[in-house]
Amino acid sequence: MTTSTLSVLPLWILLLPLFGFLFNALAYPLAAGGTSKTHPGVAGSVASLFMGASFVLALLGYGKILGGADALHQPLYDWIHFGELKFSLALHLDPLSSMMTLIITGIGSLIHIYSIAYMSHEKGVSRFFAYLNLFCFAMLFLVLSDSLLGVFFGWEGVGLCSYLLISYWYSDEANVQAARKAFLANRVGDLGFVLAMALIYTQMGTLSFAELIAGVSGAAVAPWLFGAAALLFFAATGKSAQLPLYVWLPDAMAGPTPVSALIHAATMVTAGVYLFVRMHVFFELAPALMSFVAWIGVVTALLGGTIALVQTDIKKLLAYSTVSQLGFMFIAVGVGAYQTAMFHLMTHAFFKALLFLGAGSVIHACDGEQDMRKMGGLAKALPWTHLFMLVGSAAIAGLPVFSGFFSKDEILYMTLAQGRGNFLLFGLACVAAFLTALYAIRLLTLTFWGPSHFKGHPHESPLLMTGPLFVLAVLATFGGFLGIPHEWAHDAHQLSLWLSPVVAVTGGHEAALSEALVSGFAVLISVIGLGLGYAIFRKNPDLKVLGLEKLWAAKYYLDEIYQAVLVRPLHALGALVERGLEQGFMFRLGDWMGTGVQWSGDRLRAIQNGDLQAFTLLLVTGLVLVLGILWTWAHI
Amino acid sequence: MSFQDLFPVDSLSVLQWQAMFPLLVLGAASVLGLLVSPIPRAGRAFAFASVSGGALLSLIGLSFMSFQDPVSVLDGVLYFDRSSQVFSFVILAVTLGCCLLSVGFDKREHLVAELYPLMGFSAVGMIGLVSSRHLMMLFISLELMSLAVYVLVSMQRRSAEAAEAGLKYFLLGGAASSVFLFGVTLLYGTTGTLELSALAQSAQGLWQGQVPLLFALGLCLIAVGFLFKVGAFPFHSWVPDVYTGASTPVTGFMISGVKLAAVGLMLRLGAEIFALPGLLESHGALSQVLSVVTALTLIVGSLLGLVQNNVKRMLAYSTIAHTGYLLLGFMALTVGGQAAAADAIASYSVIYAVMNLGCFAVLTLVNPEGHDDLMLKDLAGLGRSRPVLAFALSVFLLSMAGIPPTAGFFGKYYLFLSAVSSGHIALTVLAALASVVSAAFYIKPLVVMYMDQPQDGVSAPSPRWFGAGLVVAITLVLTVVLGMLPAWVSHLL
Amino acid sequence: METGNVLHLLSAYLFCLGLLALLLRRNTLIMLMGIELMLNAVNLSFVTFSRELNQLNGQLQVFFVITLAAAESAIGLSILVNIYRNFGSIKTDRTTSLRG
Amino acid sequence: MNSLLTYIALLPLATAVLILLLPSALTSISKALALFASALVGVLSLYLWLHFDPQHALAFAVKAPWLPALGINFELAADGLNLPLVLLTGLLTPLAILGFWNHFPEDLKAQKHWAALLLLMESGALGTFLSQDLVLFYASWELILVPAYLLIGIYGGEQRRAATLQFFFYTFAGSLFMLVGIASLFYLQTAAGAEPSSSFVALQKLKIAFDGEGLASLASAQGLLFLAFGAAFFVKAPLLPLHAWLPATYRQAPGIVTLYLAAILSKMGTYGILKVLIPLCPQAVQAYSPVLMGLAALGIVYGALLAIVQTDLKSLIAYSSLSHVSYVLLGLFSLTEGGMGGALIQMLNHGIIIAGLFFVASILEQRRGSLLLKDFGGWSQATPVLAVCFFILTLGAVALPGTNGFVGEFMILVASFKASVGATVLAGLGVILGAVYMLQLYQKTMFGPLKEGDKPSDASFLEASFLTLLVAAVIGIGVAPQSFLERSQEAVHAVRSRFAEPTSAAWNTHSDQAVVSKGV
Repeated sequence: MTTSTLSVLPLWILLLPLFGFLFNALAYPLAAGGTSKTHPGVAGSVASLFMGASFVLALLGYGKILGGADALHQPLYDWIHFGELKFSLALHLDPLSSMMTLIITGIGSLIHIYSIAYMSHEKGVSRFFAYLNLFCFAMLFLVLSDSLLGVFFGWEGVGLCSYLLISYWYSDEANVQAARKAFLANRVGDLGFVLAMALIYTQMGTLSFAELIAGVSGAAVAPWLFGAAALLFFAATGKSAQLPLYVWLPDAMAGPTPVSALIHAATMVTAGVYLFVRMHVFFELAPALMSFVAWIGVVTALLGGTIALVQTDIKKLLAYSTVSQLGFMFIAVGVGAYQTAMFHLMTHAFFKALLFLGAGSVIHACDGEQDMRKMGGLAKALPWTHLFMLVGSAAIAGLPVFSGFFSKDEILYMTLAQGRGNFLLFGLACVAAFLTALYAIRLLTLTFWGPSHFKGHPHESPLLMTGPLFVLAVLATFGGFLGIPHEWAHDAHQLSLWLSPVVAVTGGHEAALSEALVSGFAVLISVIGLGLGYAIFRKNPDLKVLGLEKLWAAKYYLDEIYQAVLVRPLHALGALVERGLEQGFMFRLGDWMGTGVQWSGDRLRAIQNGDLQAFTLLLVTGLVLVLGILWTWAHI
Repeated sequence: MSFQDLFPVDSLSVLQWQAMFPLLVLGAASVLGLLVSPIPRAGRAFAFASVSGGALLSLIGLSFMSFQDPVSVLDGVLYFDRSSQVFSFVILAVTLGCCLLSVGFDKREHLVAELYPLMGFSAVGMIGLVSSRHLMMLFISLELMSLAVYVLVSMQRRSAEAAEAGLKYFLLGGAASSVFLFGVTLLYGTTGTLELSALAQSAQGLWQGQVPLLFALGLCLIAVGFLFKVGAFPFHSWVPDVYTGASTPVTGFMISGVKLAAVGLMLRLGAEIFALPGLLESHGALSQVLSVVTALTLIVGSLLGLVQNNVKRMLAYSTIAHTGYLLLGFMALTVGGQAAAADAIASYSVIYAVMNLGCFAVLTLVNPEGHDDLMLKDLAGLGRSRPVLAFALSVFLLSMAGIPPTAGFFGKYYLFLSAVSSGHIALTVLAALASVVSAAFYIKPLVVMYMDQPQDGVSAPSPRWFGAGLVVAITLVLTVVLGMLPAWVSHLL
Repeated sequence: METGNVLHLLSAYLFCLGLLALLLRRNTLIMLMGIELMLNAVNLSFVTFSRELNQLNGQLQVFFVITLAAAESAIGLSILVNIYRNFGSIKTDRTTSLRG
Repeated sequence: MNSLLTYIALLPLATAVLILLLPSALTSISKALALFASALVGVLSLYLWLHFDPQHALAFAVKAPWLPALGINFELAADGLNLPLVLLTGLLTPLAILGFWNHFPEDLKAQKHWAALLLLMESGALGTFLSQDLVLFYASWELILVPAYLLIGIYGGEQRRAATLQFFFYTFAGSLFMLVGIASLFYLQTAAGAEPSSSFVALQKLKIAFDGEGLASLASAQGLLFLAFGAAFFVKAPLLPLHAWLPATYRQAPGIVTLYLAAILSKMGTYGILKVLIPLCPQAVQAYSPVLMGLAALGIVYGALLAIVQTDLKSLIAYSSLSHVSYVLLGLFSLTEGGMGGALIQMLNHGIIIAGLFFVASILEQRRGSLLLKDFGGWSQATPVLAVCFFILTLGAVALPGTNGFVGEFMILVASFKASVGATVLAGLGVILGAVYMLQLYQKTMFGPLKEGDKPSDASFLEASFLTLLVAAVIGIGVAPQSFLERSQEAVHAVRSRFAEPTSAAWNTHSDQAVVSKGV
């Protein structure tokens, strides 16, 4: 077990966003006399300040670990210590969580700065920044805690913040429904998480990662391990929007764009991947499940990609692209390339945040318009945004030099190199990559190139928005160099060096094709995709692919299926139980007993008819009966 | 010729005179009351004064006596022991209460002044009933008590219901007491003695295992006698009609006084004869009959009470239900062989008397003018018009239902205790169910008093009779205090 | 059957007659007589038992019973008069207003 | 033998009698008097809470002979089991009176009744929690029946008549069977030759026979006792089939009475199970625990399902209360130390949350005059304080980590997972349904567009202070529950050690029903 030095650093990284939340939620509104009087500038800058400070501390932590400390540990307190249940919370900053904290606080600060401008015309914005800070606190808690229980605290915390932020404009019923859908989908997943924890605790008696991994590493493959792993995967599909439970992510676009950028692109949705990578030793013991995970990943990637192709709303397109890219990450996890998954997670965070913020600035420019068909020809009006979107699209499509090229190709390579990978998986992944290129170019052609359908006169976003875009663009372009494949240069893959103490590279065997060949093939696919896409979408936005587009537009009818299979029967059952059992039987149970007793009372009343002779008759019969019994008794 | 040889009776010891003091004083006071009551105008007051004074005097006298070792007069005809003292004490208190109760009511309802002396005579009969071990003396006291009450019931000349109630009570009472008497002769015939303890010894000597038929027959007939007086199932039909027909103070007197004396008789006979070892156990059939009677009394009492809307008739059925609980204790005493059950019966009957007396004191104050019966709807809105009375009535009703802070709960718990200890689990569960059903009609007046609006009809101007108010106050305090500190009323015997 | 048993049978028989009178006849006067008959049957059985036990005690009780029977009939008759005044007849089929 | 506990238990009763006897001129102070008395009891219970040391089994014991002949005495003591509940009752009553200050009826006589009857109920609840003698337990158990009956019957909603009758009979019938149970315990003691005494300590020494298989075991002594005591506790809690009285009573009762019924009086049922039923019939409870856990889990789903389809505020919260109480029952019947500890703290948590929810419901009812969900909407802009507090209470009800609801839920889920997997999974489903109806409730009232011309006034200072205290408790216990748990550690361990080896679930994932090996 790596030696960990006690340090208060992780605690401060965690608490700063919390102080930001307290300031914006309580201190500032109370001082200003109600949230409506809070000024976005003040709230925004204070929030960004706290995020920036937390980012600096994260850098410090990174430096410390780089400087030789294996991990920074900070025990918090015994949460519950009762009978056989012992749970305690502690923070643990190791290379993996340090990387995640850097992403969260780094991109988080950029998005905070961006939001100051983006939300400037809203009133009562301190509530928005309070929720954003609370979200970062919860996400940091998720990545920093050293036990499954701590992760679960963060897990549900981020679910809560995503609910609050999606329904930020709660006066509009649609946002509220979308938020509820997101929260419930997450809750379904979280039930899996709780049951997994219960199962693991029943078997292992602990939830802390260190003890779990130590206890499990030697053990043989036990059936309960498969159960626990399956439940955790079910939870991950809920949080990271994979096949069964991904339906909430597209609707989550109802929230403000910075929210989509931070939560539904960069950080929260990656929690599932992080969980798998954090407990990869545990999951390795359930190989059958891992190949299933890979397959779920590739199917989701294809599904996301196809639906994105027919989306008209710019944010929905990016949302489905996120679903697809997450699918890629799960392919990497499924085949066992955990470091590659983390690498793609990082690069995806950069370019997807960039794309979302770019889309945000487009929407901001077209004062709220989100339908791409109504845009077009904005390149001239928004030069900087156009440039940054170009960089983002290039990165997502995987053109050489850009970060997407390195991480996605490594995944494609790993589908062959890793034990559980196979050609079919590789082939489908390539198709997904092709789709990625297609929808990337669709976005560009529809919004920036081609005839301009936009009535108003768009104006370039202020520096506060373009600044963060610039930083993200730089990261998106040069982020890839952190993970240059091994063959190309001696210990070039900085990231795997960085992660190796925590995430061991599982046994890869010699792939049929070399990595260079695979990446060349991948570049070929994306170039063809971009060209083809440009050719198609230049003429008309609606894609005609032998009738499939209707299926895709209807999102494979998944929403309707869930409605029919889950929601409506639930309400029907409830109504049935209410009418049938509750009103029909339970409530009237009391009345039935009452009337039953009343009825027998009336019957008995008949013998009390007030006639003297009847009374004496009763008396005499009583007497005769007793004497009869006595007589028979005496003579038997 | 001295007095001695004219009436060669051996003079009584001072202790014996002392023991008979309550009987004599009350008897004399009642006779005096009878003499003064025809005086015009002041007759009523004098009669009340003399009878209640006599009752008070004997009450005080009785409380100073202590009967650690019982005093017997004429070897058993009058036998004063701890239980007779307790029962006589409560009887005297009840009589005093009923006299106080009737002041004012009798003038308004034009009851004759002889109401008080008759209550006095009946009380003398009751005391005789509870403090004698001689079968004939028991019969005589029973008759003395009943005859006085027959007249009390049919006293209201102009009301047809009172006359009818009197007739029913008289005829059925007469039949029952002659059956009782026939039982007495049979017991006398088989054992040759009328004194209970001697009878018990010779009875045990008689049978070595086989109870002679005539003796068992005599027992059954006697059982019919006191079961009638107590109001058990086959012999209960008179209870609702007579209690509704009679005027409210008289019903109060019957419900607490007469019932109490009857229970005293039942307890005396039960302890002396029925609990003889080997009697009821060997007689499987007889004990089965007794449990059937108890069960049916419980069921009739609670079920029929539910469907009434005349308050007095409802309370009549509630007393039948209470008889059921008492019979449960009697079963424990006789069949179950639980000596402690006697104490449970005693304390339950004392609490029962207090509850019912209080209840009827309130009803007297609330009873509408003339003799039409008090219906449930007449109580509407009492909660607001006369809050104290409504509160008192609620406490008495809740105590009858057996809700804890009141004495009724403790009485019921004590009875359940002895019943379960004697192994009658099924009967106790039935008693529990019966008390749930009877709770249903006990809270009916509560619902009406507190939750209904008084109907628009002018509600009778509520009389301010001091006597009845005093009785309500005392019984209310007693019910609550005995509920809080039941130690006072447990282990009386 | 010695005389004792015969007399017992006779008293039981008289007792049942009285009871039947109470049961069958609706006229309250006859019912009153029924009760008196039952009491006298009891006297008879008292006397026979005291003769069998050759004790005087039994016969002594007869006097008590007789006096009580007298008192009872006095009160019974006065109730009868009361019934007649209220109901105009002494038949029990009229006296059923108290019921339920 | 200091008399702290006597003051706590009997002060409300004394003040209630005092208020009833107030001359008509002084009735105006009855509300203030009630607040003062309950606040005093609150302070005392806080003092008791702080000075309770877990090692000392029965702290602050008070014992006075009540009926020595039958071995009944007035015995009060604070132990690990009743401490949280005494604190809940002590603190919640004054706060409820404070919060409902202007929800009391206007006319003074009615105020007098409300104040007196409420204090009577508080005394009944405190007496039940504190008493260590079975007959005193029964007496205080019954004490709450009449005040609750009168309050609902006189001051309730329109169809209050049927609701009050049902409430009265379910509770009274149940408790009468308990009376027969107590009587038979007395008999068993005398039969076993022990000197009869109805104090818990003596009763627990009693060896009660339990034999027979399956349904036949119900006929054995312990089986019958289980039925007798179960009748009273399962009606009060309520356990699933015996809950018919709950929705109607909660809907018809006036605001503060519903709060009291749901927050405190239902805890008497669950506390009774932990304090009386499990220690007295350990083998019976152990034998029937799978069935009971099934019923409890079913109750969770049943309550949640019905809550989803309700159209008015109070019945929705009533069914949610049924669902949450079934959760506590699941913990109790898991017969594991963690489960019972989780159930105990969940009783406290549920009391806090349901009190908050019903308080919000009566605020909404008072402002809008109706309880139907469709009459509300978008109140979040108009009443921010109410909206925020209501939201945190909803989170507590949904058992979000960091709130007190999660503490109990997590302990119960983990502990009962070992006892029976099927019941735990069903309970988990119930939690999801819980999120469905709680969010539906919150959104229908607080989110969405504000109806035109609808200007609800925000929570007044009193209401806001009550709500903020509840919210503080929700988050406080959620973040640091250990201070509450360690006090009951010993007591729950003692209850747990009453029966032998626990139902050791021979574990394998595939068999959904864990193999329950007969604990001998």
